[in-house]
Amino acid sequence: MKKLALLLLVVLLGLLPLFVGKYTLYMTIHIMLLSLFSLGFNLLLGYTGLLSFGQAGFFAVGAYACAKILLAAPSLLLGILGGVAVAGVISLLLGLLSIRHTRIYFSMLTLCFGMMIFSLAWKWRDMTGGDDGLVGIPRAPLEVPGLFRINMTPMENYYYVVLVFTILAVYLFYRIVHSPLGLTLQGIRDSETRAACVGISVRNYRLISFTIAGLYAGLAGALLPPLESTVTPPVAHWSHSAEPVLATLLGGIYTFAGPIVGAALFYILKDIIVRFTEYWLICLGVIVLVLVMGFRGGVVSMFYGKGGQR
Amino acid sequence: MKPIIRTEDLGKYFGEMAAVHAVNLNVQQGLFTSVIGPNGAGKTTLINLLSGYLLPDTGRIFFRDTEITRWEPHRRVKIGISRSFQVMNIFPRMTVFQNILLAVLSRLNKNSNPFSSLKSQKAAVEEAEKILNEVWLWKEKDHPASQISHGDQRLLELGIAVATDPQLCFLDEPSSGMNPIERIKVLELVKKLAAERKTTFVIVEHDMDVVFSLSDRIVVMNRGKILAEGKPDEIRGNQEVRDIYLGEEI
Amino acid sequence: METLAFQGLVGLSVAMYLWLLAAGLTIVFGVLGVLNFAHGSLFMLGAYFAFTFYGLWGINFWLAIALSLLAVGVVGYLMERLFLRHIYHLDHAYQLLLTFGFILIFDDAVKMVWGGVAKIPAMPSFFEGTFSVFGRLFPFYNAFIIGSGLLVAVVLWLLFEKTWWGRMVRASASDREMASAIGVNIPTLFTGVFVLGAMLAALGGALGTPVRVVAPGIGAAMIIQAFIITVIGGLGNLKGAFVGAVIVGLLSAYGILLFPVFELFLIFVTMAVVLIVRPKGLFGG
Amino acid sequence: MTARKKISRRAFLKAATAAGIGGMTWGLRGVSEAAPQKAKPKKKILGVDVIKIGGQGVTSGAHADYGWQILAGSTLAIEEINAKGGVLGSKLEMKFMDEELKPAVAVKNARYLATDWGAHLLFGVDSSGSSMAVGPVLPELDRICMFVHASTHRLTEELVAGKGIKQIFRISVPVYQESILSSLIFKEFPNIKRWAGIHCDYEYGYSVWALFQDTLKKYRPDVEFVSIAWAPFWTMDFSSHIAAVMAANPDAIHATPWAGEGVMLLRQALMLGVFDKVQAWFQCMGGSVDLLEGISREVAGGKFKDKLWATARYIHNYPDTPENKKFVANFRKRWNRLPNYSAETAYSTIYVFKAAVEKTRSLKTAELIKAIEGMEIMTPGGKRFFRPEDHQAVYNVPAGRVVMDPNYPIPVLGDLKVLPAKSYYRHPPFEAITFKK
Repeated sequence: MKKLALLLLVVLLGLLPLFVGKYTLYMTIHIMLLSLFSLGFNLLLGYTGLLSFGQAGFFAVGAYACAKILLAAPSLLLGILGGVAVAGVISLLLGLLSIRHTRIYFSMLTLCFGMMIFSLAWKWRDMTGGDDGLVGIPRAPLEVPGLFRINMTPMENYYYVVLVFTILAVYLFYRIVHSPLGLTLQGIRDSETRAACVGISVRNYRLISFTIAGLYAGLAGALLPPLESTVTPPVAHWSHSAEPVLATLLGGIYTFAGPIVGAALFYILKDIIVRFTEYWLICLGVIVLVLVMGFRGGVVSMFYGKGGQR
Repeated sequence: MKPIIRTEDLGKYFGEMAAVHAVNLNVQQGLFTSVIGPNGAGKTTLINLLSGYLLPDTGRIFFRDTEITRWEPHRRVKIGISRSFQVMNIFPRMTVFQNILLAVLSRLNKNSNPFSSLKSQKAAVEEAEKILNEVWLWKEKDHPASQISHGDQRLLELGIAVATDPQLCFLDEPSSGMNPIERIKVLELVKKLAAERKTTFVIVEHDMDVVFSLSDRIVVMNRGKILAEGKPDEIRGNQEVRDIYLGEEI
Repeated sequence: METLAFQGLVGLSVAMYLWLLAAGLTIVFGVLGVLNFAHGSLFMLGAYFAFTFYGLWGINFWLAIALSLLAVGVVGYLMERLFLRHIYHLDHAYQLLLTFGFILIFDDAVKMVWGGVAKIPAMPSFFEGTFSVFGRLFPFYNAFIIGSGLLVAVVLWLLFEKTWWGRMVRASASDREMASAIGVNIPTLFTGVFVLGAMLAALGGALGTPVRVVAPGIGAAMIIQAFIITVIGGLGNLKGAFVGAVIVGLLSAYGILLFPVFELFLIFVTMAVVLIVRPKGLFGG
Repeated sequence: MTARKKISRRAFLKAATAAGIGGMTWGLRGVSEAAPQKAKPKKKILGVDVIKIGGQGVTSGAHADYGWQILAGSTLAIEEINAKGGVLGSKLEMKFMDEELKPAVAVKNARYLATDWGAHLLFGVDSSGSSMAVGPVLPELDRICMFVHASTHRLTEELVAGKGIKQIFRISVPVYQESILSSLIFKEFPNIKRWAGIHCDYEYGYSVWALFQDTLKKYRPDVEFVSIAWAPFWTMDFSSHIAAVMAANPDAIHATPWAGEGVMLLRQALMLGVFDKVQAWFQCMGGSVDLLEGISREVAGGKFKDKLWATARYIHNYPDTPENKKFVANFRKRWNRLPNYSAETAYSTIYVFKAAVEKTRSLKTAELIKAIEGMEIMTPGGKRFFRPEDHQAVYNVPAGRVVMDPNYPIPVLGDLKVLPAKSYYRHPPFEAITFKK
């Protein structure tokens, strides 16, 4: 039953370009990016119990790295994978500093590190182009020399690339959270001391979780430049870090699908509210208040009744 | 006989207060040892020091011949030291089965496996199920740990503690908050486990009857120091011990 | 030499705004254990109220400031009573998220009330003019800001060290159960502390109005600095907040003078270094 | 001044509703439309009832006034044109969105307007970053975008002249204005030898400061640039910056912070007694209405001692032509405020579009591009000529002292220094500007 629904969804997404306009397609891509971004974020919050407010930093690293590569060597695959890799390395390094702290300290640290990356993107002009950012990034063809070469200029084609990456990443994520590693992280979330006293090195596993989250943020980021053909510092700003937080909260922290559903809701809500009022922030704020005060389970768990891990 | 764990004038001080002071403890392999003493005697602090939950201010700790004074808890678990907590400490959001499984996986060093599904961890699953039976939680298997009865939660914690297959296991008031019947049940279980698994148990317990019936050896603490140490009979006969328990029937 | 001294003096006056902001943030965290993400927004509200009372309605400057403190105090009271109070038992994440929600709301709310265009109230005449220090001209107003900052520091010290209330607060900060055991009314105390924190933020904002502009988002722009300061000084530590604020203020002042290119970055580097050397901050336990 | 702002605001809201700017009545953010009057045109040369024009600018945050001015200017033009029966029988319709100074948002807006709402023509964009992000997307969208404020030289020099993105046009003068023009003016002041800069810590500030130094050095080898302070976005307090540059005892100061930040900078400079020390202070976009409003109190009080200079991309008291007089009068009548440069550039943009469409009698992007390339058109800001090489409009704006003028409620630029536009524009082929920070 559940499998069938999933299959249906995938097919639907696969056929989408046939019956929607460019703009809807464009928004769908953005929803997929935010989903990846939020999934990674929720590995930290929902599965490891760490609230990071600096994920945009790693998103930005992925985006800038990918952009740099595409500008140097126009190969989509190279750009995306390269972006992910760099983001992974950076998150590993900053992770070493951050995971020594927990709870609120961790949140503030990640926030500050994120802003550090932001000011770096702003300042290191030779590398990042300053506030004008990197412009004219080509949507390079998807190419494996000697094997195949697909032109990416029409957005439909790129849409499929993003879709494939998303499906793979989501499947991978599912495996991770349902593996011994996933169980271990949940153990740390539930009781740090207990976890330590069954022989788990809490720090190491926090670091692993942090790095994976960074990789997912990096992937989301790396998929952006080919779409927009520009990268600018705001992608690293903390207000961008807040998006996965809101999406996850919206969808449900302790559910697998929460961040994905939340991401979709977040964009749809925003896009709709923005058309009717300039005050969409206040609406968002009220939604956050209501969720925190009343519906901590998030949307998804409402369907499940109790928001258990699924 | 060789001590399984041994301390040299161990000390832990909170400001002025000496929680543990100049403690030279010797726990013999295979002897069921109880630590007793009035509230605030430093029993829990001692266990926290031995399990690495706290770091001592003075002194050294040896597990067999290795010094482990400043080891982190998870390393001590790896060489065979395990513990339960006085205040309930389980994984509330996970199912009872997962609680045990996690501990077993950790023992088999399988935690970091990121892709294989839990079911595919045959060895771990079997062992976890075995333990579930040993601690009488089979029927609760798939309930979230936070939903089962308090008594069962204590059993679960015991299960987690032994799931790492320790040589030495500290139990901090394993029967706290239980009614007399449950209490007997749990301590019987502990004894059974000790026999079957060849695990050396060190427990902190208030119920004197249980302590004296169960223990091969008793350590009496008071004001952070070891007051007396010996076989149950010796302790019964000890005047100082009687004094601190204000002639309470022991 | 004189240049450095003068630059330091200017940096100090900038630091005082940061200090007023960080003080409330750190007190609230120290006692309630809540990191108020919306603290910067309270700073902004303070500025807007001060602008309204003083700039729009022409109320006497001092009275206007007092009133804006009062107004923001009320806002803080409502925030604590209606929302925060009900989620103390929850994980920190939820408290951070709740206060984050308030940032969004406050930013848009001020736009609704005062519009998106920056507001520029006049400087009270009695503050105009400068006096000469280190052979340079220094504004009376900056001197006044430094004075008020130090005054607040002293008052807070007295409040927490010398008064019964302060002792109660410290007691409940170190151990809630113990405090309530000895008969402290924790809920009321918490409300009081939160209101105090809100008022401190408002004071910072209000004192800024005559020389700065009041616009939506100035709060969010400040909060990151406040965070950095508290991280450097040690979360929940008042002395740390003061030292941290001074460090950040001077760093940016001297940064602008000596290495204009890296000014922004210096502060982050400092923070990182402090964290590596003292993970809990300079004065953090 | 705040009082005036409130009036103008209320007036605007009234007017906005009148013009059917439904979404706008609750302020300026989000979407707005200047819907056409009902009267249906008989013959349709263009094959459409309405020509859809998508605009965007910052209508929120500290720089909201710029977006408001763009909206107000374009709305006025559209109302005038529709009142006269529209363009070739088709009425004009506009949707206006907030770019939030965020490039990503600007791109999203552009995509929405072009592909979803169905705009035939695009215009607007305040921030340089946003313009550099929108520009490269235009070919894919197959739409023209007329940039009315974004001032980075890179938009026209790199993207049009360099990369050949023909869909980009700019009706406002870029950084040449404040940098090169100011240096040409101040080379005539022999006793100003020591210059200091307080500049925005982003591309805008960098390029202005670099161009200013390069040009001035050419004519005046004797001047020194004694110190520079960089101020990032959201600088709340410029005291440290001012103190830092004043430590070098400059004769004059060159500054870029704009809008609210510009006002704050000038007020804090007054506090620190800067105007007792320096001979001149050049506030690059000081000719902008919002800034003039912000400092009118101080100007009236003579606090700046006539040492404050400024320019803008258009100033309401220049040129002295009937077109400009008519525009300013209508604008004040319509909005009860003086037009800022972004209002004039937006207003003129609509008329450029009108001219182009009437010339080609079609809405095909390729043809419209040809029509605008090399176009000469009379606008309130004077005669504009669109250079084919870089699609940059060439027209003339002077710089001058900030002074009070009985004819206006707020300060104006007086003692105007008028130089031919050619003399202070950069000309193709362009070589990149090298920044020395």
